[in-house]
Amino acid sequence: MAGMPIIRGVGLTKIYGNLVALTDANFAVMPGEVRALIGSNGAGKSTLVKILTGAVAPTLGTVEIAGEAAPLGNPRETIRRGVACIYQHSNLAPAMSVLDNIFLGRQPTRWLGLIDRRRQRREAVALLDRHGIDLDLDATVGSLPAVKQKEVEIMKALALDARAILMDEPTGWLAASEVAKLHATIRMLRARGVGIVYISHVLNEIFSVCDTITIMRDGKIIAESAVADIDRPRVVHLMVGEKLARESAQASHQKRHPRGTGEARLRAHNLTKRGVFKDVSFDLYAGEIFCITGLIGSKRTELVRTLFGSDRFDGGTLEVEGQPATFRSPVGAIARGIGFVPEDRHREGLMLNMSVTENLAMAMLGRFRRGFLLSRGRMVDAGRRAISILSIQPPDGKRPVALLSGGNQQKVLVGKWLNRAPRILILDEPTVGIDVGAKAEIYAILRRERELGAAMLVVSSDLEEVMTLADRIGVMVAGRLAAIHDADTTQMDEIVREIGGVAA
Amino acid sequence: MTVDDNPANDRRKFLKTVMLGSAALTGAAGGMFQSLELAGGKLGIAEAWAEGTRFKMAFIQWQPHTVPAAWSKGIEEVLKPQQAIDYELLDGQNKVEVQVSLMETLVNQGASVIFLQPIDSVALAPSIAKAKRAGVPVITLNIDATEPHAAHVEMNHYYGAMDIAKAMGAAMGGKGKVAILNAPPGIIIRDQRTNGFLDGLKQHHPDIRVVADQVADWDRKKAQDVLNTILAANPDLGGVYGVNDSMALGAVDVAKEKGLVGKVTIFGNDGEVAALESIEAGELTGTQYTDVYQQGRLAAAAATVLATGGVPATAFAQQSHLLMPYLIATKENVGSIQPSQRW
Amino acid sequence: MAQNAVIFRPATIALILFFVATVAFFCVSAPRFATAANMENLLSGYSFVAILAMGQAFPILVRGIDLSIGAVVGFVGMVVFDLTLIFHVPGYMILPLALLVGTLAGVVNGALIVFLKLQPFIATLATLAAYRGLTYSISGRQLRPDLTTTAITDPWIVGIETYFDIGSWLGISKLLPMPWLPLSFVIMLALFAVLQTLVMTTRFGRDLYTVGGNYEAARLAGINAARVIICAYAIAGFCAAVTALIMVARFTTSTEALGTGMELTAIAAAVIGGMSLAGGIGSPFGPAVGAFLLGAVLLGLTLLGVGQFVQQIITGAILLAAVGYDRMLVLRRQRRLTANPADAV
Amino acid sequence: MSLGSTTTLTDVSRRLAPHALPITLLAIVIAFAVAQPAFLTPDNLIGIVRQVALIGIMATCTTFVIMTGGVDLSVGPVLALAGLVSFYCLQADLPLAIVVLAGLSVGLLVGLANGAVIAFLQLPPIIVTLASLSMVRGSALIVGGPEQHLIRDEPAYTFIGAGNLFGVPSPVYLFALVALVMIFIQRSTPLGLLVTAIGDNERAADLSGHRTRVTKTMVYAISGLGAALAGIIQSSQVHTALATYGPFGTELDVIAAVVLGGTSIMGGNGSVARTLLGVFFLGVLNNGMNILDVPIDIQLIAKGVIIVVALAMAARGT
Repeated sequence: MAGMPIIRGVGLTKIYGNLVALTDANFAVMPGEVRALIGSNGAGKSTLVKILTGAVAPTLGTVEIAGEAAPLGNPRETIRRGVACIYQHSNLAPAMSVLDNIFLGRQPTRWLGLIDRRRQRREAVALLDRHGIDLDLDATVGSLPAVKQKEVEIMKALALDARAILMDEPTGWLAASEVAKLHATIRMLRARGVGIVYISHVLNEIFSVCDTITIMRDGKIIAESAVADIDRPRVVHLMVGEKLARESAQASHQKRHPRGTGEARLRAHNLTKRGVFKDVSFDLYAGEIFCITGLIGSKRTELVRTLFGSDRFDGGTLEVEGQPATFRSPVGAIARGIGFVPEDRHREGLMLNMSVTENLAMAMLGRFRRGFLLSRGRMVDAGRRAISILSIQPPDGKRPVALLSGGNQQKVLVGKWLNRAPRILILDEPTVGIDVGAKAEIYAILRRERELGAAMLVVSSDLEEVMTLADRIGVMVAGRLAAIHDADTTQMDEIVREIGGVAA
Repeated sequence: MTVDDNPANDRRKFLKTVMLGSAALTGAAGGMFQSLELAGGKLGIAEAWAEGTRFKMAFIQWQPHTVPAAWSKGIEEVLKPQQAIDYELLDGQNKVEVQVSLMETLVNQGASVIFLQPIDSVALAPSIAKAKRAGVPVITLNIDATEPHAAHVEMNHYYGAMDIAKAMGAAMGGKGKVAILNAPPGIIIRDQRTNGFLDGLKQHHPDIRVVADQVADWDRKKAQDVLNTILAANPDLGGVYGVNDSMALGAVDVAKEKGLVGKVTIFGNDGEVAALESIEAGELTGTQYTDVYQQGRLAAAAATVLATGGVPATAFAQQSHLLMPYLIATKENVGSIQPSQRW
Repeated sequence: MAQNAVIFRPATIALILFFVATVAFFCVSAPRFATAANMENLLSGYSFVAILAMGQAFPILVRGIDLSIGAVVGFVGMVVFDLTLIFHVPGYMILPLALLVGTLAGVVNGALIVFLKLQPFIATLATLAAYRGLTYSISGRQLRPDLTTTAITDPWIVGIETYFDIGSWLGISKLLPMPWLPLSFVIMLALFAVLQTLVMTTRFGRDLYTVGGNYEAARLAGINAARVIICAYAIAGFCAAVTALIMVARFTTSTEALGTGMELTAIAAAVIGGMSLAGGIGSPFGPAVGAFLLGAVLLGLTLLGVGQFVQQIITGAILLAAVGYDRMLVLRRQRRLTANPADAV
Repeated sequence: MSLGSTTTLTDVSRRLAPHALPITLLAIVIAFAVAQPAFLTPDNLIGIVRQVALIGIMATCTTFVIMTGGVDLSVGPVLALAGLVSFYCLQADLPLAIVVLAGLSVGLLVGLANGAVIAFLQLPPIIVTLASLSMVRGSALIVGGPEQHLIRDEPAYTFIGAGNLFGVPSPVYLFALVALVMIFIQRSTPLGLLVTAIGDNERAADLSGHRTRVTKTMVYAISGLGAALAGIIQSSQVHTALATYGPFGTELDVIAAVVLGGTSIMGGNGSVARTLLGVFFLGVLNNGMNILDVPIDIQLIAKGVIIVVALAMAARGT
């Protein structure tokens, strides 16, 4: 592993608007090294990766590939120099065949730029065999299930036979068996001297496949070490940081109330959505926080969407406060006192260009209606109250939400519902991509609501969060609610095992 | 009648018109049995009707507008009573390609005669030639085609515009500023009328200056707006020429609003009923009027003669011009236009 | 093969079936529809529309739209008019020049969109006005009124409007009368072959779909999206130029109004042909068929004696049906997809 | 420090960007005023408002449509059809109120139809309204035929478009009224806020429990109403109803005005007030070039170029 790093970032800093996503990060990967990059959501991992692949240009700092300075923010050049990446979000052209996607933008060509289909196919087949992955090369990607799409992504990166491959949560969509397959591939690549950056939340994977580990928090790199000389508690500790560690410690011996007041607000019985999730049954009680966790793609999100009526389920029964419910749209669900905080606050949560006040009012315009008119005055008052309660920074109701930090944006998103004092509040990844401080505040807010007797259903892939927050924990694996635990009688690694689908 | 102002050859054309026209009319007016002798191998309409054979005739207009609408009415007046003839009005949508396609369709349908108001003299020539090859006579209205064809029935735009210029200049006392409310380029009428008007001014009233030539899209509303603006720049504007009556009437609206009626000489073109009424009311100064119904009737009459096969379409190497007499209608002579002649 | 994934989508098959059904219907019901003359009319009257529509397919493919192609047709037409009648440039030189002008007009559109970051709709709306204005300003008809009644006779230009008596070559015409094949149709076929190949079997073609289907993915895959988009509009411009040449040959002249409103016809044909305005779906094949479908319907209705005003209503209805059907397919696929809404397509 | 300088530069262009249009407008006005003093006469200025009234009414009413990421191409024929319907109602000697309502209802119905298809069947607005463009035109021609229908001695109806109060033509009042109403709706009704929300993030509006589809349908209805009102005014202004009024290009002018105002054709933030700015921008441009007797070809080219420039300047801000 001697010699110069295959890819190296020096003093990388990235600032979005007024949010600092990455500060002075120095990061390097050697040939034949598998380096884990971990950190809780929003620690800056993805930003770092994007800079290394040239997807975004750093505000400050430089990137070297195999010793020579690489152009910044220029993906074409970066790829040409042998750095590939598997991104978290799909980067495929939906209307095109798998074959074409694998060679996206770099199909082998003959004269006149005619694609050399025979060669392309030959190479693809060879590639698939080598990694023992089975894909229909002629299928249109858009028509494939997400897992298959992820495989295409991986193949796309491998097809580059790059010198360095960055994997941003590559196992997100994969089942345990497929994870194993991927790890085999990674080891093979390592043997060939490829440098690999491996981002994952699942400690198991890291300890099973990685050589070295880089831990990030709040946009900074806070520790580097060989996997051999570090243990999980230490990793977790570094990951979540003193403050949250203390909190979770407190949380761990804070009083939890499984099944809260014992009043069942929502009963799901054998909920099924064909091809998505199956036979999901649970009760949600007033005054408790029920966390559902699992890998990305274990269909937690789809499940809660159906609860909120934004998707339909086609099997099983749903009861809200004892009354059967089948919601055609969120309108119905909201009328029954359900609130929903979606995972992707930018795509589904907020009106980014509208003001904080307006966003806070969105869920209950009815309250500010005066006949046909909208009473801006009352809206602003309500907004001001909410802003102070949630301590949104800066406390300026007129400010467009886009200019707020992730944490404050999330507060707005949650606050929007709190104003309604919902009977049931569903939150999907409530703290994704926000800094530790804000997380703590959100937790405080949720706990307060719990004390006020709301029934809360929290979906989260951040185990620390789950352990901190939950009264009860449900584990979802591949569209099934595999297990439900009382938080105080459960250990984290147990959950971890179940998440990986390793549990019996 | 201002026909005398036209060059000699036009007078000859005109006489020819009247003769052929009236001949056709008598023919149309039931005297069809003579045409049977001419008919040679082909059927006379009366006999055709007896045998239940039907003749198809169609009129391809430029785009929905008062003038072609009136033509169509005139044509129908003559064709309807001859019960062996199916007649339909087709719309060129102000697109050459559409007119051409319709021509081909009609030829394909074996129409006996096609009435055509070409958007362009050259553009339609090839399809007229095609029609001729297929033995389908074509009668053009108002805009001639470069390809010689059966007959051309026109109210001359160029000389008409010249006469308008002359009359307008006279009304303005031979001097002053004139504005033209014009149509957008793209159809030949526009060019003929504009050029005719300008040449007319040069020839008869060289002292009159054209201070504005702005496009108002054939449209009364646009004309109002444009003239409003022009007046702001030229408060001493003496005359306005609207390339069609709609735009001229737009000018009248403005004049009424600004109390300029009588102070500004406004001429239109076409002579539709609204314009004539406005002239009688002393608002519009004048317009080039022709009896468009009659024009349609003439065309239809000629068509019936052709349909009876009296003359094979291919024989029209030397095409006939049915030149409509037109009148520069002003307050003085507008009364002479019978209600039945108003369209 | 991979291209099957794109060309034989259910939508495309449905389109072909619908086209055949329509033609069959009119052959039975409309007098003289099934005649050689009418087919000839259809081919010669809509080949250039098809070409324009195929061009429109490319901007739509990259999630754009080109409202200016009608104006480009007019502009190129007038350029040809001037070069032949005023400057007496020989036709073999005019042809490439005309094509160049059209392509450049397209490039300008693309550049405005890429470099000035204007919405395609607006950028091409602005150039629609500008190109029409240019047409007026260079109009030889205004400079030399006498030319308005002068036909273009240059064999290279007028030659485009020729017909081949395929029937008698093959000797079929003895058995049944065959339509004479207009050269414009042959050009259309050739252009179709080229463009379809371009789209299906070249790197550039794949890039088109990538840029249209997932712009970010294209960027991250190192595709020069800017260049791809500009090329797309350039192709649209090129096709507009070809259309202009065919129309000028057909009319032996050009007018300032040539091509007015044709952009909407082209868009309609493209959409009927299954192009998705969301980008990344469809191919030149669809718009071509779409154009002839429109043509067949209009001719058929005319032959049936249906009033042209009614025809406008029917055209609109067909347009709605087309998008409605595509929407249905999308929904069906989404239902099939087991992915979460985030990456459903 | 290089970092610092670049940011300040971008800041400058950012700060200027939103004012790109007013600045250009001002420049144009000055240019025209210098070239032709008559341009600034109150008479001409009122003339400008009168000229833009129709487009203005349609533009303000269709702003919401574009804010929700849609577009309405069908305004032209709706204008024509509304005029015709009103005309026939006048023929039937119905009271003025009924006449106007009948005309407006045409716009309302077409708008509702457009909106319903777009919102509930989720078909692309461009195509849906393109279809209704040709369908409504066809209907108008069937209803009205090719002839123009003269509206004689109907003083009350004529006053709507050709009237004049205190030296100001009545269309100006109507335009002002419509503009104020639309601004009011946007500023101080839930609908206004909802339209912005849908344009900004329809999914989020949905998940916040709003009947986004109903809202979108209403938005198209408003656009239709605007076109219908314009149609009534025009028919009264020119004393004729004609099926070919609002010819091809009307809809594009309207959209151009809205977009010039800074409303993104992709939807999202925009405002009726700024649409007015766009309307006057085009109005001043046309008026000024008419007053200077600029030939049509130059007019069109200039129009295209100036639109591009203005938008490019504005685009640098985002």
